[in-house]
Amino acid sequence: MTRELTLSKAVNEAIAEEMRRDPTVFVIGEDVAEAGTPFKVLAGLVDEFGTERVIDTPISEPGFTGLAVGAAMTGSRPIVDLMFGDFLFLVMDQLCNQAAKIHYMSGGTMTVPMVLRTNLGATRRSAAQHSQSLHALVAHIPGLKVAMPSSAYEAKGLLKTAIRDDNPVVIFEDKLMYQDKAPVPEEEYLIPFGQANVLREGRDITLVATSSMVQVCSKAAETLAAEGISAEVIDPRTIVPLDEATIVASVRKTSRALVVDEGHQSYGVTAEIAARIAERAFYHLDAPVGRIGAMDVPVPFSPALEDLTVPTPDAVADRARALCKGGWADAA
Amino acid sequence: MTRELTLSKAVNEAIAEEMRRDPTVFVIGEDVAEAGTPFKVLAGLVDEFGTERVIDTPISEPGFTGLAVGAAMTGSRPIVDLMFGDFLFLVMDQLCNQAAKIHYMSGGTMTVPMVLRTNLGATRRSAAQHSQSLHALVAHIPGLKVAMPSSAYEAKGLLKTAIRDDNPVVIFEDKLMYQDKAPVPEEEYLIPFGQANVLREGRDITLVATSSMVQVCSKAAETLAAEGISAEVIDPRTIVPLDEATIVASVRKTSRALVVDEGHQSYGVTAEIAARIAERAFYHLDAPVGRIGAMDVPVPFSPALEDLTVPTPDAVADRARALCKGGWADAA
Amino acid sequence: MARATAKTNTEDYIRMYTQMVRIRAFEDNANQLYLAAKMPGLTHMYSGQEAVAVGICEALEDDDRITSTHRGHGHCVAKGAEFKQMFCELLGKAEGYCRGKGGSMHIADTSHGNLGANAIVGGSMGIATGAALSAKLQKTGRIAVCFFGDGATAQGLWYEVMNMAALWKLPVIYACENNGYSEYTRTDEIAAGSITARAEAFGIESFEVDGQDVLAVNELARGLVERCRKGEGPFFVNLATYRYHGHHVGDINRDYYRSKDEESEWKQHRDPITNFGKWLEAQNIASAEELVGINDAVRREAEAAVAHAEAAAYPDVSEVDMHVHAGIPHALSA
Amino acid sequence: MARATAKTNTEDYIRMYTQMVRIRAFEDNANQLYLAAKMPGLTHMYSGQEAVAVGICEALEDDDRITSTHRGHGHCVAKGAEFKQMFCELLGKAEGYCRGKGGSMHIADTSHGNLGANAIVGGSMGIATGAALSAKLQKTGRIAVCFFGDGATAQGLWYEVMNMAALWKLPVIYACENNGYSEYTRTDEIAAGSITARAEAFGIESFEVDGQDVLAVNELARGLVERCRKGEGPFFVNLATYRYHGHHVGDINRDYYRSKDEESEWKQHRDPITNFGKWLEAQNIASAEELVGINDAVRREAEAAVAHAEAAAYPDVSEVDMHVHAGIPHALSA
Ligand SMILES: Cc1ncc(C[n+]2csc(CCOP(=O)(O)OP(=O)(O)O)c2C)c(N)n1
Ligand SMILES: Cc1ncc(C[n+]2csc(CCOP(=O)(O)OP(=O)(O)O)c2C)c(N)n1
Ligand SMILES: [Mg+2]
Ligand SMILES: [Mg+2]
Repeated sequence: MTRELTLSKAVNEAIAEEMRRDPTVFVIGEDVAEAGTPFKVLAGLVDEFGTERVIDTPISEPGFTGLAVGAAMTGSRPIVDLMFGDFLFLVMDQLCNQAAKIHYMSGGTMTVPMVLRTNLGATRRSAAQHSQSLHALVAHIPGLKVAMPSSAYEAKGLLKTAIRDDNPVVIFEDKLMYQDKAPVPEEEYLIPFGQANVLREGRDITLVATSSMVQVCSKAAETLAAEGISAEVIDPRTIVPLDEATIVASVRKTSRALVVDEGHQSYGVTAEIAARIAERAFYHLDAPVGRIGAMDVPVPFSPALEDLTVPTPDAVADRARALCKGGWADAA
Repeated sequence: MTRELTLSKAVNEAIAEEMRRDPTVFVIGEDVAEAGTPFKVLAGLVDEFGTERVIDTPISEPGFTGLAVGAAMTGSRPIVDLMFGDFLFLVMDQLCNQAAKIHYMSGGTMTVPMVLRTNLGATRRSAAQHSQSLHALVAHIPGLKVAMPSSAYEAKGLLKTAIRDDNPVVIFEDKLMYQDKAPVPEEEYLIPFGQANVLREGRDITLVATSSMVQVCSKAAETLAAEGISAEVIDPRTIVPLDEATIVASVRKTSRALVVDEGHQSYGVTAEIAARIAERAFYHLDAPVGRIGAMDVPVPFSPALEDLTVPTPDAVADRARALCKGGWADAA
Repeated sequence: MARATAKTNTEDYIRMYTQMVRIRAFEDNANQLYLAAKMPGLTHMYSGQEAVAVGICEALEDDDRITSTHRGHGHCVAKGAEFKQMFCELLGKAEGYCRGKGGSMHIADTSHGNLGANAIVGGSMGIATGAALSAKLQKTGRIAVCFFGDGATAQGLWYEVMNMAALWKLPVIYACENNGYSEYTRTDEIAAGSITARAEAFGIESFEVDGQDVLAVNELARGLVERCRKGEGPFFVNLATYRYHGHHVGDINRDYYRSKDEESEWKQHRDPITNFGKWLEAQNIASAEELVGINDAVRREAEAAVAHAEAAAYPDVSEVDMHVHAGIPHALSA
Repeated sequence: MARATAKTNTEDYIRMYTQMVRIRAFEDNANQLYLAAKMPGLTHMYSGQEAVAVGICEALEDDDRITSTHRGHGHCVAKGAEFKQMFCELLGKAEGYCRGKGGSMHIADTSHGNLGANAIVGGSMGIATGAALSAKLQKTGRIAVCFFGDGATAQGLWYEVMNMAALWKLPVIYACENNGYSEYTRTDEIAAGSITARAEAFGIESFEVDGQDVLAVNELARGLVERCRKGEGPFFVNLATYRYHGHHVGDINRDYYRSKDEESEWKQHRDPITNFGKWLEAQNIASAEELVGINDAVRREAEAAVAHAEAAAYPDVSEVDMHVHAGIPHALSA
């Protein structure tokens, strides 16, 4: 049985199901209980699980992330709610110096099974400190896993997997998609990490897209299809671990690739994926690997500017078209 | 007139000269005054400039970095001493949410002319929390500049430029090179940002190397030369801004490239540089762009393991050889 | 004390009253713009807390520095900003104080020493303290005031910077606008012990004051500002106040965390503007008509500024990559 | 009090004495290994502070949790670790507690509840508090002790976690080993006000105790541990102590920040082992010969462990990418 659920509700269900299944799972963060977070994603959880397992904290992101690390090391499975992805900068020490390294530093004697749920995405007119997509930073740190759901279905399945994983997992929800609906089965399901999803098969070009960019690329693929360009769309689902095999196999087939991600372009996720494709599909490429990230500027408040900074379906289609038609030569 | 100076002394001179020139420059950090830092890099500065301008702080990295941001916004030019690069995780909010964005968010009405001096580099047996090379993280954040000196000469010239820059600059010194000597002119000089240094010209392959990896690649180039492989070695000097033009021009000439950096390989600096080369020199490449970063593992303490995690001259030479001789085909 | 010297300070009192009215008017208009879907994004109303910003900023010189918060319009007005550039900023227009790049949560006005609102709770505590350090090092004689909310006292950064401010006797005043709430939670549920005692534990002289009484706030602030300039800082002030609206403009149904009774109690009996107006009348400093005259003038000023801002131009698309780096006109072509 | 009950606790006393001697012996050997260039990296000696670790850990159950610091060998020994695995870890050998991956600054011994040393000053404050939260949520009855230095109180994290510990009455004891120095700086030059008052400001019951007096420490700790288990925590304890060596083993010329006189004053008159030994003799709990016997046995144990560790094997190179992720045998082939 499948119903349509919003991404917000899918996340809520994933947490509720896992909390029912496993009494060591708890939620911790700011205004997660009665308020159910500003996005209302957690609405109602406190009614079922009480304030002992849905814990409102002071405005102390490093502090409660640190508590989660310690709790995870000692028999609990905390889910940290970090209200905005931009606040990652506040918790980097606890996440990257502590959580990410403890299993390794202890020679495997300790584990840190925690989930840090946060979000990404611009164009909400929230300006430079509430609009960032910072997943590249945590993807660079060994010991973390990084999941990037692209729909309600993905969000539920990936989050459940994250909660059961014995490692620290950072999961980025697209805050602009919280109200977007998608079919979600009533039956339980998990989505394994490290297995990309081929959303659409194609022959001419591979579009690799994360999170918010999956919809953008799917739209672009439709536009392109109408023009006779057949694009394959791949969602890696997790960027750590990354399903390089599926991506590379696709590009060897299509011989062209464009990587699209909402993080800043420079030193971001598109670079890693493009570099791997360019290396491993070198023989097969008919055009350079294209990439489109967010503009390398802080996110501006003004709507007149903000919309320019993120990849759009038109920009993706334009670039894909150029790559397919040889217009890429200007790149050289 | 040129003498030999250690990198440590070159840094010390750069700061002393700029403090003499500009009374608004000051140094702030832990044990920077009488102790002159644990690495003794700042030894003697307090004698000349006093504790008002060489300021010992409590162990409060976020706090004193925040103070530096505020001081920089109001007429001072602080140089923050961050004892280990690993502590960047503690100051990310002040550096990336505040310092990096203030000029932009204020529409250009405020500037943050501060320098954050820190370090990188493993193999000191300092384990996972004192050995990281985290420059990729700050390179991803628009608004910062990122300098990576590769010798005493570079360290002095780049640091002086950093201190005079009106933007927040993060400069990474290789802590293993503090006692390494190089010729440094007595006369004043600056090294402009965004202009790569071609250390060695070559025909067969371009080695792009940052910081600690410049020596590694130079050694590899010598080995290769003895075998008849002519390698060009390029040090970008600053990774933001990045002198893409010089790098791309070199690869178009040599038709092969290997990018080497001591940060973790995945989602790191090698990815960005490799992706740009693969795109802009696509037509000219005779082999895929290779890259070698540090292993994607937390840095282990044991000497038996730690040495395996960083790129070595042998590893670079092996890979370059393979790229030149077509052995790269196994990559596919 | 302040009351005793009342008659001699007519001009000051009228300016304080006017500034409080200006903040209220600014917020009422901003709220309307938001409800009419003319304002993009997210905004937090300062209404109810006017006596804090005005009482303190009226004790400062124009070139003293302040840092502000996500609830920052009040500080901006109180420190001397113009309505036009403020509304332009809120609407993302090129004439805004930050050319539309900052918006409500990052509005800054360097022409009057406002180093900016901050969307990271507690995020400006280092900046304010650093401005004080700069003032001390460069011997400018300036002081810095760091405004923040009760909820922000949970951020570790505050303790780090208080320690340094106390050690180095920096000319900074930490002003905690204690409105009782952090978003949708009563702050006493998330703050253990005593906030004032926390500052005192660092050896910082601390004060608690009624944040609805602009004269009390101003008198305390004037004394502390003077002492700060003499090198006797830092200080901490805990100001009891109240926000009239929801946490942000969209926070309408808030019964689950805050009662209507409580809200109307504050609005009816503790409104800083009403009460100060009554006092001005009782002291014969201003007549009821004069106050109405002020209110009307402010209302007209605000309406004109809104109209101006609505008609004003957005920044040109070419501005998107300007101001990334000082000294580089356009980042992406650099 | 403790002294009154002395005769009935002979076993406890002898164990406390032995554990302090074991820590001292461990450090003396570690120091020698370092000076002989046999130990890689960087290490910080616990010598002088033994009464703190032992006094507190002897009040704990084996499955209670502690978190430790960069100066962590003492905590590790006191919580029950074996010399062999410890020396192996310090030398980066595969038999070490962390298979050589952690080293001195990250040594952890989960078999006795030691959640690990930490090379980030203050870095384990969240972990300890989280372990207490876990204990409370899972109703295990365990408590957690967070060891840290006086210098670490400058980290904002401490204030954040104290606030939560106090609000939620978590079973955690914050034990500040106040040895007067942070690296090469007197802590009173970088700590304003009162460290104890800072904890008290969060409503946390706080204590100051002579950290050189193992009985005083142990008595206080036993009381607080019991109260923690009853849900009366958290607590803060400020323990006055002293480190005998430099900040780290290479910190030899330290006259510029600490006088030789001060060092010898502590070593001669306030040594926790000597003084406790004298007391044991005075109380007829142990004779001088018995104490010498203990010392000798410990010395032999340490030497044997060092010899074992020196001969032990390094981890196989294939271990380099093990333990990056739990459940993935080798990260790089994943
Ligand atoms: C670091 C950080 N955490 C959380 C938030 C979300 N947030 C915005 S305002 C706020 C409450 C702040 O409360 P307080 O400091 O009392 O200020 P008030 O809103 O009452 O004026 C929160 C949690 C944020 N913006 N920054
Ligand atoms: C976050 C961080 N900042 C700085 C350091 C460098 N450092 C190591 S130990 C130390 C001093 C710690 O002093 P204290 O907490 O009193 O402990 P003690 O060394 O006296 O035992 C410093 C500054 C560090 N390891 N971590
Ligand atoms: Mg508040
Ligand atoms: Mg100390």
